[in-house]
Amino acid sequence: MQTVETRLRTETITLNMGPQHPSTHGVFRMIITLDGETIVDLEPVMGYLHRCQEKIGERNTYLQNIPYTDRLDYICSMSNNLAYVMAVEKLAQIEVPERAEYIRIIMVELTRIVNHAVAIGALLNDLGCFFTPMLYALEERERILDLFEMASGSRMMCNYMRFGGVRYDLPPGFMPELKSVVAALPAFIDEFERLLTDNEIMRIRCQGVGILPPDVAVGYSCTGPLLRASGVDYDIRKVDSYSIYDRFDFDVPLGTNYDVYDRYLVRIEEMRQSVRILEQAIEQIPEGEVSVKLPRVFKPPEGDVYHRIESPKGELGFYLVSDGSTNPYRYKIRSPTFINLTVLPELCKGHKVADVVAILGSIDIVLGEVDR
Amino acid sequence: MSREVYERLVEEFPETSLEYLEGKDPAISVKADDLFEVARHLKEKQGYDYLSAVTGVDYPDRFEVIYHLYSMKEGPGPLILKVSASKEEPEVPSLVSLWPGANFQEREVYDLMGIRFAGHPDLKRILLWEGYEGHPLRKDFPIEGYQTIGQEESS
Amino acid sequence: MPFLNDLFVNLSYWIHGFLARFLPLWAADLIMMLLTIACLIVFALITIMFINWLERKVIGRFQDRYGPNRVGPLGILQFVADAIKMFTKEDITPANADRVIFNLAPVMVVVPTFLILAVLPFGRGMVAADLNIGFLYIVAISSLTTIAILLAGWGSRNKYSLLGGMRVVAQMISYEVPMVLSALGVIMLTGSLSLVSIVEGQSRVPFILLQPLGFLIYFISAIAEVNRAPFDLPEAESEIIAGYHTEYSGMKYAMFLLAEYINAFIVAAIAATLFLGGWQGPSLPPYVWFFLKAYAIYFVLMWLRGTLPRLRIDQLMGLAWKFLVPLALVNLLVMGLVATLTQGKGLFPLVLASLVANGLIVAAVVIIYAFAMRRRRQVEVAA
Amino acid sequence: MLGLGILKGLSVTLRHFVETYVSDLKRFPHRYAPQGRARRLRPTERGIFTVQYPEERLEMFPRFRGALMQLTNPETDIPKCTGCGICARFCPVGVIEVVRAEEKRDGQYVPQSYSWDLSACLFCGLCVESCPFGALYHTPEYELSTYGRQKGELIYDLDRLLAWGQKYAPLGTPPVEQEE
Repeated sequence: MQTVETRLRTETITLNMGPQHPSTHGVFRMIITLDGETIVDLEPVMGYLHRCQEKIGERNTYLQNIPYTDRLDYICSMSNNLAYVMAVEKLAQIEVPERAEYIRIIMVELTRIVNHAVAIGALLNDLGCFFTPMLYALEERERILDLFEMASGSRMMCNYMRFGGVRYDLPPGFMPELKSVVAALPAFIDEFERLLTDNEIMRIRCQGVGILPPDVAVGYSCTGPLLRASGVDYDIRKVDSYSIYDRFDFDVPLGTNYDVYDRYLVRIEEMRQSVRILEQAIEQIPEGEVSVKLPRVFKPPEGDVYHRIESPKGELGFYLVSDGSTNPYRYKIRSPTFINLTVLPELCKGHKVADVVAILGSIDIVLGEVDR
Repeated sequence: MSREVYERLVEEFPETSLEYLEGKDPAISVKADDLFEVARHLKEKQGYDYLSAVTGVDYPDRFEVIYHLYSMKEGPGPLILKVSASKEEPEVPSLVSLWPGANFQEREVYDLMGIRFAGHPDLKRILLWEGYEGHPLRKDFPIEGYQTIGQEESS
Repeated sequence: MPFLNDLFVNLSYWIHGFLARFLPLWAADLIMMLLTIACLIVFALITIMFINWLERKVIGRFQDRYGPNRVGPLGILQFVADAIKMFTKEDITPANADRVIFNLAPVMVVVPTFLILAVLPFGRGMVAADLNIGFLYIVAISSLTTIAILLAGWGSRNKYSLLGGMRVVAQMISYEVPMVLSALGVIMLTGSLSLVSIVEGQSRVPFILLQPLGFLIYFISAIAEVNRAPFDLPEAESEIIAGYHTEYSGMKYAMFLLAEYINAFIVAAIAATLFLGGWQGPSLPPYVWFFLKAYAIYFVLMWLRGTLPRLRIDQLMGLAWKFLVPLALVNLLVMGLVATLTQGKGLFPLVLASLVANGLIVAAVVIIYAFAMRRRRQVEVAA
Repeated sequence: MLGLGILKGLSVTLRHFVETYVSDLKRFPHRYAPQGRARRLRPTERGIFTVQYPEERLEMFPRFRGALMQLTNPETDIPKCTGCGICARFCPVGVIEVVRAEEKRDGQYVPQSYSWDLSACLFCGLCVESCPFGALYHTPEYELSTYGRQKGELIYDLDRLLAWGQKYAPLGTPPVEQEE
């Protein structure tokens, strides 16, 4: 029998996505090898926003680094503040007043809501929604940023946490405002879900796309919603509880299908859990001091310390080496999205171009943090 | 936590020189040659399946690479491995074959600190561009750099 | 009201009569033709400006904002600002582009859209050319756009453009099939391809009541045919920047924009003509009815754009070939049966039978879907 | 399933569409907030969310970290600043330059020159936080664009900072402290 060569001879094309591209969330670049529209290979290229923050961190004093942490992940400056401040507190063994702990929790959980809302909005933008979910998310974010501005004086670059507490106590009128915002959050999340969760187009675009099995997720050091959407029950707030998270009652949502859609659902559910934490914190917050007095020239003792928190995007850790002087000897940022990106080529292979942006959106990167 | 693991490790690897370092976060110091075996043992036998961070530090007398390991099941507490590398030819075995997640982190350490990872599948600069001179996080690196942007084409 | 009802028709008669007084008849006819063409072009330009403004305002409202409101009252002069910007922008041709094709494409994309305007019945007697093959003409002419867009994607020598061009060809060719099939139902009922007779055939009842399913199929494929959200893959800005017009700027880009908006309007107008009864309607002048219906459909287009994410290319093709085409064929078959069986029995049996038939088709689809879902679940459980 | 989810989504956007007109009607016949003083839409309110800047503006919170100002001592009418330079040392980016004058005025050190370079400022507020004399504060000023970056434009000297101090803290009490 004669065999006939039926396959056409085809060539792959190399597509350079980024650094200037609408859905790379900044200046991120992917070199994609395409067969038609199917991804054969993908190589992430980053560093376009590299500012060598770690070197700057060695130049600055401990205090001066706080405003720089704001600029890592500029969507969630409060949790960056918290991670760094807690690392230094661990280094210098500073006790934090209880009220300050509560204020920190409130701020960080608000940040989580902001981040997840924006992440979902951005994901939907990548899926081709004409900005509508993004703008609804931004509306809610705006209200929360107003709270941040009220307390810290700045909307995004909050610079609010200090070693041993926070910059200032909550202003008068903050709590009622906070209560009304928190009370309206469930309705906002419900509306968001009504807009998106059952949407058929959203489902067929997200379900079964970018499947990340649990063992792969752990092997690739994935963290945050990405890891939990892969069904790994690992939330640092629970397993390695820091601050006063052990006082709150909340659940850790887990994914069952490990795909983009699960990452969306996990983020939605984490927003609901954050609201729960906020409600409890508002109820329990005590009166009292919000910071401890530290010497103007702050010199922590020698040693090295690593502290990590569950930032909205994943495990945010600071590794500090102190030589006893005013400046850190080594200031290392373990940024969640940079490491989450390691798994991107693995997730994308075999999918279409359109799925790449969806997967990237579901990882939820912020280039300020990836490139540092 | 670290202490127990350390003792178990000493039992398992009697001929390697492990060292227990006290501190705020107790750590275990490992020789570069033994790192891969120790890490594999930790991952496969001790359940430390999660590599959180790879850090390079430039001390006056040595380079040090620090690995923060966690266990997904056991919960809290990092297990910290510290590996020293020489000042002249810093080289450490790569752990990418154990934890693929070490890929970018090792590239970053190589990029900024200049520590080579033997056996890394694709060891090249990640944050800075190819052809950049020097490794910025080294203490002897001048803040203003060896070259300015645009210079590398002409030189 | 009779004066207003036939305002434009009377106007054209009057001008024609006026010209015929001191010109030979053929000259007056020629001038009238040129005048009509000029009117259509001016109308198209006004429409694109208005639609552009309207779309931005409406989508702004969907997103809790005002949309453009800086230039002129309610931002109505925004398009002037945009036009000035477009016309004064540098016209860039990429160094490696195929210059002839690159420059030809924007022209080729605009011409068919203007050609289609010729057969649209804007009101009673308000049609530039009442072709007896009107609908066929529209189908034929609108296919030309495909070639033009492929030229644009190919000529730019940009991989994003090429991807966009490839997507356009695949998408537009696929969706032409269900679009024509669903419109065939209407043509079957009237027995004429002429748009004017189709409108006149709906004097008693608009065809949407007879063929709601046909309308739905037509509407979905028409959105895909003009590359609007949620089927705007060829210019998916989050994936391939701007698709085939990535490399275009200034005037040429404006041409693509013009074609895009006019096409969207034309699709809405044709849907209004085929299924909503065109200019038929009580009390208001016919042309007002026509625009009301066309803009109502256009509003749905904007609404969809403001709400939905976009499909992926393989899902898009799947929707066309695996769902819409079979459904359109079944619909055509059933509608043909219904029309034959109820022939000569008056209006009411026809409407009733059509609705029942449509209901049956929908029920069949739901049942098949439910079965497929159960089957899939069983397969998943087994696996 | 079968398009019902899409309809649900469409109903959400349509609701927003209608509500914007409802909120417009409530404001009718005014287009902008009275005296241009907008306030953020309350969490329970719905409708148009955007603030029509510059016709309307939001009120700044007292703690808002805007441009810097130097306060004057209302009793002695000389700057509270003593030119100690602590703010300059706390500044992470070094945008503040202070030179202390040779001789005292009214028994108090005064700065000879003081310059604040807006172009690199982080607005982190560490200078205000560190000032031991309470001389440096933030204004609610946020429209700081200029056409140049020279002195007098993006680089502020003592006189301009003092002028802002006169404007925003007439009694020498900045808004943050009035709050409590």
